[in-house]
Amino acid sequence: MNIEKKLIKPASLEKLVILLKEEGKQIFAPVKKDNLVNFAEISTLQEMTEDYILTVQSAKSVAFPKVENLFDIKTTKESITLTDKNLNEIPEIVLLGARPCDAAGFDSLNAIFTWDYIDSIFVERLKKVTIIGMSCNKYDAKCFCTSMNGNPGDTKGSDILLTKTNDGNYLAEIITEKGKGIADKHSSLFESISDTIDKNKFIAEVPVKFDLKQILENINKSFESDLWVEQSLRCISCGSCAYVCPTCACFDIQDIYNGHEGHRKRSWDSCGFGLFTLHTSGHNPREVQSQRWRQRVMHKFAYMPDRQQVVGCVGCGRCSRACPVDMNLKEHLINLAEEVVK
Amino acid sequence: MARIGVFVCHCGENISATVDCEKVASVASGFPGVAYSTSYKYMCSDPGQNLVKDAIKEYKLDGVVVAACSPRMHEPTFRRATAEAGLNPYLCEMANLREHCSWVHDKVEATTNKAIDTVRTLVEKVKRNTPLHPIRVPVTKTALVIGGGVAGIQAALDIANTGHKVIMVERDPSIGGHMSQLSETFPTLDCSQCILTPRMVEIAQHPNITLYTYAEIESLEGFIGNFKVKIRKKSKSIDEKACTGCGLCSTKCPTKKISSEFEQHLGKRPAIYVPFPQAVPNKPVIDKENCTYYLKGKCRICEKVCPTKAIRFDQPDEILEVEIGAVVVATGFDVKETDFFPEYGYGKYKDVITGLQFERIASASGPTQGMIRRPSDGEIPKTVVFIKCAGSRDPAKGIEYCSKICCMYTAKHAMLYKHKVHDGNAFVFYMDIRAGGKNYEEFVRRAITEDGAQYIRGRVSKVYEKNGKLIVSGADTLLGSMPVEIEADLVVLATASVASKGAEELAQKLHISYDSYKFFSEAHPKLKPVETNTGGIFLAGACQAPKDIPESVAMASGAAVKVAVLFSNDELTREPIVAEVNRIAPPMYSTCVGCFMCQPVCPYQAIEREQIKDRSGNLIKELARINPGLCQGCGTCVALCRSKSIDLHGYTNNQVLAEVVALLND
Amino acid sequence: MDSIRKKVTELLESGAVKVVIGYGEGSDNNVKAIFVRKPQDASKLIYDERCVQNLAFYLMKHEVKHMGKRGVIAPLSVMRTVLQVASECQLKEDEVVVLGITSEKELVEFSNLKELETYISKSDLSLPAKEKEIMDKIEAMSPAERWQYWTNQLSKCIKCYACRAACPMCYCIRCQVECNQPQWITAEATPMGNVEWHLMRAMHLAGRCVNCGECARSCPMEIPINLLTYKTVSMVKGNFEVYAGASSTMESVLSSYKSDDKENFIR
Amino acid sequence: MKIGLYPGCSLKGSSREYNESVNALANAFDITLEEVPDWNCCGATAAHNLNHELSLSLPARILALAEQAGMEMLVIPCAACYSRLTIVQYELNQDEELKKKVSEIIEMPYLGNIKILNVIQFIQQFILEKLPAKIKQPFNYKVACYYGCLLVRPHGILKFDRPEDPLTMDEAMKAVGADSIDWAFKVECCGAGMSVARTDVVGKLSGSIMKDAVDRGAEAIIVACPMCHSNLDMRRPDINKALSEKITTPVLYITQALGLAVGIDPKTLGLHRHFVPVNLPKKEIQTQMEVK
Amino acid sequence: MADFEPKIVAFVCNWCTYAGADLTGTSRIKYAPNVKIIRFPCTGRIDFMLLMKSFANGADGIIVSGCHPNDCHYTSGNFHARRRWMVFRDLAEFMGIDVNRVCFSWVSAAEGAKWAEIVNTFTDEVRKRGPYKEYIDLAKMEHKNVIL
Repeated sequence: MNIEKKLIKPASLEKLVILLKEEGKQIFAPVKKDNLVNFAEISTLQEMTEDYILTVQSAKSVAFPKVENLFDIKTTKESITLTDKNLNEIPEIVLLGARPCDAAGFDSLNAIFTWDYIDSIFVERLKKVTIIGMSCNKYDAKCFCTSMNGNPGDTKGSDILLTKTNDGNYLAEIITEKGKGIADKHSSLFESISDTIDKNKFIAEVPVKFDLKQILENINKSFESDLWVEQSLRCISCGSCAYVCPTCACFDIQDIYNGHEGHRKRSWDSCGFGLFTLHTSGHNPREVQSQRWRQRVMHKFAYMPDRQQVVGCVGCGRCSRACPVDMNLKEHLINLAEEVVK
Repeated sequence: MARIGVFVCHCGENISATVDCEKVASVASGFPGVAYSTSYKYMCSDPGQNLVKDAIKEYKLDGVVVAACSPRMHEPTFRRATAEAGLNPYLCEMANLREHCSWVHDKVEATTNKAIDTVRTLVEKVKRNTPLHPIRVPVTKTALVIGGGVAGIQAALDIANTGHKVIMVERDPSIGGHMSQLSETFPTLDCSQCILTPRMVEIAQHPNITLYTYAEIESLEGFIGNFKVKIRKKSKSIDEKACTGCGLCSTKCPTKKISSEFEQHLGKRPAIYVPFPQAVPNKPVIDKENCTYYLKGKCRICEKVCPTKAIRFDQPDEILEVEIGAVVVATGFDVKETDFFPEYGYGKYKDVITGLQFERIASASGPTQGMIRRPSDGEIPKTVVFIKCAGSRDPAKGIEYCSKICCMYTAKHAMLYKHKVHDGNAFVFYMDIRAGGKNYEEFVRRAITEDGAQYIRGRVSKVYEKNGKLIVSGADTLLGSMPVEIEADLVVLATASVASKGAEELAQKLHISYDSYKFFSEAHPKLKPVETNTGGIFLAGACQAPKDIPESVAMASGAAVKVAVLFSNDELTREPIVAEVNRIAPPMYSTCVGCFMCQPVCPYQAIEREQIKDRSGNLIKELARINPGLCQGCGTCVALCRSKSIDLHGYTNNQVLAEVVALLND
Repeated sequence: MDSIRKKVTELLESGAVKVVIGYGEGSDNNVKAIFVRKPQDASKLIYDERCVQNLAFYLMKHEVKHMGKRGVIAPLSVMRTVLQVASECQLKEDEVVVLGITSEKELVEFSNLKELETYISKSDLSLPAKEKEIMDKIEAMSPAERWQYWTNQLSKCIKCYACRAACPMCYCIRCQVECNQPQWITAEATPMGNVEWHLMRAMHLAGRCVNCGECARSCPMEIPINLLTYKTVSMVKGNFEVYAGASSTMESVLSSYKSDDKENFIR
Repeated sequence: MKIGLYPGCSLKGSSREYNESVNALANAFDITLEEVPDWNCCGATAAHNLNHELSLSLPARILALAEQAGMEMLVIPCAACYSRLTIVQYELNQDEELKKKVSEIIEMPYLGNIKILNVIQFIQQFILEKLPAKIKQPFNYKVACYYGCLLVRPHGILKFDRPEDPLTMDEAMKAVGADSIDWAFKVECCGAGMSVARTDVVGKLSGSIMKDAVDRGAEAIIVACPMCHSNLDMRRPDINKALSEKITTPVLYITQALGLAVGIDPKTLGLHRHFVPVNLPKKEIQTQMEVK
Repeated sequence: MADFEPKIVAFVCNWCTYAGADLTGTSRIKYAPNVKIIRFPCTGRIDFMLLMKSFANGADGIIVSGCHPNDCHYTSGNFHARRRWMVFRDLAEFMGIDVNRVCFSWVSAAEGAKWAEIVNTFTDEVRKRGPYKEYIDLAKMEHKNVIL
């Protein structure tokens, strides 16, 4: 479907937010609280902030929340009843102000959650999410979306992509059917815009750091290299990187049950944790941190590409920002690229 | 799914008076995991216990909750019944509906609800119980008797006669205790020396008994069947093997003016002394505080005169470490002295004495050779006033209990005085006469009717001295509280019997509990009077509460039988309530990380460091391990372990948390 | 800083240590921990006010441990951690060489832990002023306000356990949080689960925390959770006159007692 | 430190000499005792027989005034007042509501933290150590110390000395060289309130006290309570009638005896107000004053 | 809160306070039915997490009681417990938990009356403070996905 370009003024964007709210949709947007910017529910546009590079947490929670009930358990003396999660309870969500790399992340998630077992809860949640993205007009040293076939103005994953132009209005690119649905429903808020507008003038220039194709082809050769040990010596296996990463999809399942009722819960997990691969027998295939670090990179840059044909990383750099010991993924990929060439 | 049986007891109507037992039983039947629930009038009776046994077999129960009295009372009973029905006894728990519920609340809705909550808590706990098997522990078949009074002697002889070794430790230079200080004993008036001395000799000569006098307990560690006791043998400065007990040293010793403890400070003794003629062992001891050699380094006469050169001035204290299986504590009692009664002038007037001092005066081996003479001027007193309950039954003075033996020995004193001073008059001020033993009442009647002891029912308010006479002013309540004033030559106070000096420290060394008067606490006043709460430690005689000689001897034999039962089999089965550090497959071997913060916490040093080595012997890791023989199951290490690697059987983390959750979520 | 580099090169050349853990330049003007194994890499070592990470954590890390004897560049908090961890049998004296750095940035050497103890006994172990001031402000609040303050702060926690991972004292293989028989702490990040987790973490550090601040630094949600452990530090100092990491042989606070511990709340 | 004095009605009325001697002794040791401003009657036995609240409020008002005046200690020479105020302070400290109710009645804040001293405690705390140095004329007579009842009872609350055989006055007198005899009537009843209605009973009871003391050779009776003094001194004719013999042994307050010992003249001590003349024979001063 | 009846759980040691409570029973001394007892071998065994879990499950007050110092059947269990409670109480107070809802006490096997007195006075104290609402509300709060 070809992308329609429209224009939307901040005032009408504000009205759009109110209208969408009235339609019962939950609007999530980046909000600044105790100098941390994170997605939070808003009811008016003013609550949204725009002077940030990336939220600390990724936006994956709208589709793959931190904790989620899979089903409820109720037992009496005679019977055990399991009630599945009621899918139509899942609210309609509008993700406003998501960066292109956030939006791109959902494709990787979707690839995993619908790979062999279709995760109906995830699919339902994603279906009910409309992403009104916001392209980036600035970046920092940790961003490398351009090296990952993305760019600060990429429309991949968003339903509508807004780009702030110099006169304060927003260039709105209507990308998907969902996007078109909103645009048509509230067509009064959107005005036409001349085709000649040059989007690149208003988006940041993120330098390309390495040749992704080269890494993807040769990464398997580096399986035995010492680089992994070198890089991971300082990793303290704290799990922050997986928690903030928009494309990490691993989760742990726990049954919370007090003898009468309870539920099966799914919550985020991280391959960085020491106990992630501990077998009940006591054996741990990935005993050492370098193996876990290698697994994290190989999964995103080797196993996902050849199984799901999608790279498990969007280059947002959140993992490097959140890491307390400065494990900078971009630099490690650069070293990897050099190593692979040798 | 668990199959648990709930048995609610009416306990006659002790429980059903305020708790609706049927409702508890019916609600309990609805709990998840309860397969059978009933209520019965007397669960601890035979039919009650059979009810449990049959239900276990019939409903194939795998857990039992008996909702009745305190587990401290009948837990063993019901666990035995459960075992007899083929179910592991540790899958049976008790819910305390009587002491903690029916007896202490009124008949209201809340009481029954509390009962239901308690039962639900225990059901959740039993669901998580695991079958436990008693721990087999070797028993050291040697008994320790602390205290050489009549109770200690009786216990030691009984145990020794069952063929087991006994070690007796006595603090004074000789055994015999207070009984050896008495003149004659009620109700038969046979002289205490005649009936006690043969027993004392029997102790000395008994092949199975090792006697340490002038010795005290330094420390006790370990647990039932496996105590390690350190005994401090205070140095007597005498080589006991060489000394023949000829007594030459005592007669030649120049310092004779030391007041004798045995004579209750009415007589004197030399610095090197044998407390009384029939002492066992009949070997002297040097009193270091008063011997001039130890004070000024001179004299040493006893060394010169001793025919067998048995004096050892530089003899040090000796610490013996012995392995002990069971302990009988028989440390006896003391007589309250000091200026506890300023209004009676005790301590101010020489002729106001305690009952024990009168015993010494009346005793043939006493300072007055049995003649009743008063300590001030040695005259034979024409009028003697005996004052009973001098200190006992007196909350203002802080001693509320009755000392039990004063009524009898005061009557005896009056009788002895009248036998020896026919024309003297003996007045006895009393509140009540408590003569409940066999032939006791008859004895007191005889003292009054035949020997003319004049009993005045009333309290004495004041005793003061006026021109050589002791004026005793009191009242006679039988004559309308008419004030009575008697001019007496001698006043004898029947003071209270209190715990012996140092009882509290000994109790803390032995980890046994004691009451606010420092008497040792028995495990149960009616059902376990001879045992303490600490396994393997038994009580005999007046150290538990004031007692006369027949009761002390009977109690001593009781304690001896308990020890004999303990020694009757080679192994002792011990409660399997012990802690255990978890073990899992290599390469982790355990969740314990070897920080050993639990090790200093264990009062029984039960936590060891186990080295895990691979086949070629190099160390993989060091883990904590708990020796089930030593662990007493206090659980302090369990609560302290950060990684929750230790758990306590019977009170596992799972059970305890389940109890909290069940108690609060109805 | 050169004296340190010279010393490190010397140690590596003589084979006295197999690796030296120190601070080096990281990406975008950050500092990262570096593991110098070859003498010539000693030049990468730096030390300035940005070097705050507690390197003692790596002394017990599986891979580093198997490298053999290791040296560590040790500002005060690292020194104290080495002593505290040694007192908990996780580190033996002969496994580590401590290259102390004084507050004036000079090198100070210790041949054994005893010397380290005397050095520490002379230095000021009290809590940093900034945190002290915030703690006083919190303590001045009323209980309800304090409850509000902490439930708000802790509801931000996403239970990623970075605080546990960063702390050198949390070396348990399976933490109580991962124990699900029984499930002491609700695994997911419910507000109650967070309060329980952070109180338990602070309790487990009572008498052991050397207030290095690593937990607060590693928290992605920037929650001031170090205030909780600092509270136990000030409480333990106040009541039991003990600072953690003062000696390698001292008994930890909660596994020892004095018969006359003073308290005013037991009836 | 500010020390208050609560004289009570008897020290301003029938026992003025006790007040004079207390102040004289205090001044001799340069201690100023400040009377409680606007003090009122302590209620004595009359109040607590009639109305419990009244018996609490009267002493509470005195204590509240003393607290407001900033006094940390309050000396109460009269045994009856001492006993009433101490019991009230004890009772109010036990019961928060009662304390609030009483402070409403007296319309004054009442804390109840002031320390109450009877005359002997006052002597022990402020006079006893400095006494030996100041002795001019040792009081070396045989004395019988008579404590009476309210000074030492109820022991549970007052917690002063031993209720049955007190020794504190004897120690104080020994410090000035007196030889205090051991006798049996230290705490026997002197007839107290019967002094007005049944002088014959007082004669009999106080008589037996005087008789025992005199028989043991006491040359003076030492008291610390106005009621005891008036019964043993003012009622001497009835005593003599009951004993049918004439007893001339004088009765002195402990503050008077100590006052004489440190050289205060009899007039300032108020000795001239006694019914039984106080003319103790001059004793040659032993060369060396052995202080027990 | 006229008709509010507090739920109080009591963690007691088996040798002293449990026996003391038995003595309260045998002496028929009445006390409030709000307190329910859980038996432990020693106060040393009581884990501080149990107090947190009790509040999270709806307890309004908690009693922790054991042997007097020097009387512990296991010699030092109560000493270690005392230290643990000193640390826990300060930390909980710092976090704003209402520590007046936790009553620590020593009750020996001979102090039946003291046990009844502690139960009654503490029940009144908790009744006056009302239900521990803010703790229960927090416990009931589901995980909120507000922080995305």
